[in-house]
Amino acid sequence: MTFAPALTTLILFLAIGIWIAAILDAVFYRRISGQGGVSVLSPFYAAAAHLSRQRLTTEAPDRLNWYLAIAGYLAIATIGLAVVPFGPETAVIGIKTSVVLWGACESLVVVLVFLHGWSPNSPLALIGAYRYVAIGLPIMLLSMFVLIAAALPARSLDLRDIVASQEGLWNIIRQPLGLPLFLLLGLSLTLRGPFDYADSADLAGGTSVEDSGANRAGWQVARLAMLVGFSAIAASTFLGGYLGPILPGIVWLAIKTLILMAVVIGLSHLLARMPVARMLGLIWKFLLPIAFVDLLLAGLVALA
Amino acid sequence: MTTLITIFLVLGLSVLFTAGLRTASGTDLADHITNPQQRPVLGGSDPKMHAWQRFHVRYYTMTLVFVAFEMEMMFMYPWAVVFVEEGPKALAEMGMFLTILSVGILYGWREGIFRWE
Amino acid sequence: MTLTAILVVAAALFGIGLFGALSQKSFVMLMMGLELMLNGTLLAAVGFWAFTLEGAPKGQLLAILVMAVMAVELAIGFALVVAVYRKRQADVVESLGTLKQ
Amino acid sequence: MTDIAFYALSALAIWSGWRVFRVDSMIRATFALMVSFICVGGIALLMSADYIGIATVFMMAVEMMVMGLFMVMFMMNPAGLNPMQMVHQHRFSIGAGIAAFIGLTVAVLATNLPNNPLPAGRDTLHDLGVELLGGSMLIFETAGVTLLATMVGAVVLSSRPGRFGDSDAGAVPPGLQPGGQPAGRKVEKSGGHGGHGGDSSHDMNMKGAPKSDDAPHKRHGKMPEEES
Amino acid sequence: MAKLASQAPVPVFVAQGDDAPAETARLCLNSTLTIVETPRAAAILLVAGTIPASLIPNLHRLHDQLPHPRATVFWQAEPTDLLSEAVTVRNDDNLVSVLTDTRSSLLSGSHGTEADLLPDAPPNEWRGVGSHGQGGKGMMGGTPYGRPMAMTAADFRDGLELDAYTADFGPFLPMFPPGLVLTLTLQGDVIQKVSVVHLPFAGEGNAGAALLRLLGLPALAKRLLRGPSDDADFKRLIRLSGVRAAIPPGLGCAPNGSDVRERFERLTTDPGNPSKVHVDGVGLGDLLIGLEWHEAMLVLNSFDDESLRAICANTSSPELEEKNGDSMDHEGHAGHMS
Repeated sequence: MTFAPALTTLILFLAIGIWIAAILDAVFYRRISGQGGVSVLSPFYAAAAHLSRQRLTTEAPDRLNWYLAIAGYLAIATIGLAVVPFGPETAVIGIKTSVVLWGACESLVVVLVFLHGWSPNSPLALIGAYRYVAIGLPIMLLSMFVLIAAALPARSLDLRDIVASQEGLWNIIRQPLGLPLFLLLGLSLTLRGPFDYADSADLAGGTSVEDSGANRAGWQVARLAMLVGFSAIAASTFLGGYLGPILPGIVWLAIKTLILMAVVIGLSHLLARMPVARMLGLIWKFLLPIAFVDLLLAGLVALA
Repeated sequence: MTTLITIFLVLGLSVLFTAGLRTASGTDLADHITNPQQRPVLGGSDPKMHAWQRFHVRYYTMTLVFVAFEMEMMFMYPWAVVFVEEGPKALAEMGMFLTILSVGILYGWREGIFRWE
Repeated sequence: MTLTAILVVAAALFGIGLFGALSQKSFVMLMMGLELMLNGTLLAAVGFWAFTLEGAPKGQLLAILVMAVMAVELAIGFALVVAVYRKRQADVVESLGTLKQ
Repeated sequence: MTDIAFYALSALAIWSGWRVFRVDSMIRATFALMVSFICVGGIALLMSADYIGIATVFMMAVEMMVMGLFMVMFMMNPAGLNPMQMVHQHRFSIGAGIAAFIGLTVAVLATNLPNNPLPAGRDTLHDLGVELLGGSMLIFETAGVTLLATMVGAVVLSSRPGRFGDSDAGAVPPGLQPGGQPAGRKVEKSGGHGGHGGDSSHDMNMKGAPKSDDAPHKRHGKMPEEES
Repeated sequence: MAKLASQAPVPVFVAQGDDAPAETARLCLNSTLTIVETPRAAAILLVAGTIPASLIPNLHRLHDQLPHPRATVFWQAEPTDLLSEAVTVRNDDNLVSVLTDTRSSLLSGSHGTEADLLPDAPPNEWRGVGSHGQGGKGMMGGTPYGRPMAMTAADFRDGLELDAYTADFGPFLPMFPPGLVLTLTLQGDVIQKVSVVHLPFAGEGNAGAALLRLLGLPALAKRLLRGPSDDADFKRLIRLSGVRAAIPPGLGCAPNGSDVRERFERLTTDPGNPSKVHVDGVGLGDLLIGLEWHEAMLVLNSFDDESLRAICANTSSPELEEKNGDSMDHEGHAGHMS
């Protein structure tokens, strides 16, 4: 695949992914709360409704950072998706260190969510921003350990090699603790459910409490884009990405991405959120040792 | 090089998309935001002061430990690439490295840095 | 892109960092200056590694160590700031000088 | 193409580095520094130093986030709502900065530097891994010990509950002027450059001092040095 | 665009007044509406029940925070003087259709958007003052952009004197019991001082659903509001969600030993019949001070209305606080030094 078609595929994948993610989210929400069905066009209706309203700002906000936080979050999600191989040897960003690039994306997400909460100069948004940093930083450690454990058998930090190394056996079997830990990171990156410390209900919407109109639409789109990007990365790392019989690789990737998206959304509606101090302790005292064990086991398996 | 071009392209497209959203949302009063509209949300109350402040972060010691601990990633990435060919030696060396760093975390735990100070 | 150009850019970053480190009153801003100086150093290290060492791994290791120095500087620096602020409620450079009393 | 990218990234790196000391908002300053780091990472990417370049972005984004937290915590007026320069020895610093730049540049230009760029696509990461586990094993483990020392040091210095009681026991906030009110309490006194910090000389003697509210008035320390 | 937008659920922000219709809490079950968390996301401000005179300025401030185009609907309430043009609904049955119609006519432009109720003036005059015309003086002084900056205060937790943010919160915050207005002093996200400005309204409580929403389980909250919770499926979902692990043990402990966790169990298993918590002599200060924001919200929403009113009544009122304010400051300072 040459560059231009690859980029087009990427954008199409992302756009359709965002649309499906929005519908999935509504479906899960309604199923659990016991309400009726969802129209497949509902994401467009919601977007139009947002865009029909005025975009407000606050007193003396940091306008530039407000704008850059929303645009940047979307960009980071897209860059994350760009390192995912759509087929053998075809990733839009094909470099030897794509796992590190994804790590950089994760850390930039923390920065951008913080900026989004900082820029409106509003108390509730500010609390949300600071709280997110407390969880967003340490949760990255888990994902790094898990990704490194996935890189061991591939002998490479290239996501293309990691997918190729799963030809015989998917990483989810080689490294059973990996995917659950990685999904927690996904919840945190997409500001969802138990890890939604930025935009949560106890802050009336947290960092997005002041977002109206186009800003709100942009932020929601970016969150869903991040969900797509994350799910595609997770599908490539643990579920063999594009590998699969008969169907073309990209279809397999799409199916696996969809499954993981559904899992993340389901978890986000079904798991309770704990106060942030408790979560901080949980990550360092309980989840981090589990990540150590995961790495050790993966190392032993790779050597065996 | 392609990496950089792609990243720049994606950045540019995202900025354009966000700008597009802003232009697409046009109401008659879009550009005029009045003072009462700008008041930060406090459920109907009037804030007395700016929210921007010397914000009392409650987990600052954790972030310092985190920055030091995270440096280990820089060593772990190259280690992961050669792990299989170096074999048990690699496992032992990284095990030692991580054990050393874990002592720091255990010390921090003992001092209570993972609480809300 | 030549090594000379890279080193000139590194020198510029170093110069700005030095200006910041010397001129800023606040300790945290001083640390920004130091970080910027290390940024220049990092660029120079990578430049030398790429253009003269033919990719010898030692050069990369040097760059990693520069980053480790930044992390250590940041952690210890801010821990000091917290300790000083707790005692003095101030964060300016001069208040550090009186710590030894 | 590579040249254009290099010059663009260099210009952005230097400009954002300069902005760090020119913007009023601490958050903007911190993230301007982050942009500078990201640009250096991009330049490293151009030199085929893939790992170092991207890892720079990765590490620096995190470090600048932490730095931002502390900047906001400890700077007065963190958002720059009242624009204010907090500088001293300004001329000297500019001179020193320019002198350093010119000196280094002349040195660079005077030296006959080799110019054999690294071929793209070389697996430098693998070499680094072998080096880490082989020749430079000691450096690697020493780094571990250094980081441990850093972690312990940071915890000891910054966390409050220590083994010997709270670390701030016996401290009082300093006055704005010798014998003045504690800093940061009164609006009308906190203006101006030297409007913060100040008298801070005899704090360590305070453990035995009378525990009364007007303790700051009794102290006659040295004049604050930074009344510029 | 307007056509597409009118297909979406109507975004409504609910401002609950005294004796609001019992149906208010269950409005979110209607799929043609979305009950939003912030006025910034709403097109319609729904005022349910009577707003007491003392809170009418708050209602007006809230009204002005909605983005254009916006409209107000009064439900079983008299419109305030400034909002006399607004739509009023007395009959329960047609509320939803009125809301939908109002939104459609807002989008089509046949119902003009409501103008601001408050004068378009900054909270403090600032333009032209200060070296950059930003309204400030020196480092921290003045009122840059119309408001003063936060000033430092002692902190009882870790001894760092950083800025304390004081503001009134409520009465129309979705995570506060309706009607409650608190003056909170925060350092970071930890509550340092609390006083009650306005008591919460008496009424049928929905604390169980509120707690579920705060715990990040809005779908289950809806399910609880929907009706009989002896449904085994619901119980299983609650158990699986790990709520018990999520609420810290001993949080918000009342004198009779009931904590949030225990009250949550009762509220979700038997929402119709909350047994009273023994709250003699307990004020909000005892419960909230020192808690992080999320924990504080959990505690606040874990009481039935009657107990919460009793607790708020036990809390010192702002006038009292003002009198004691100075001496308390002294004490705090001396304590910090010793």
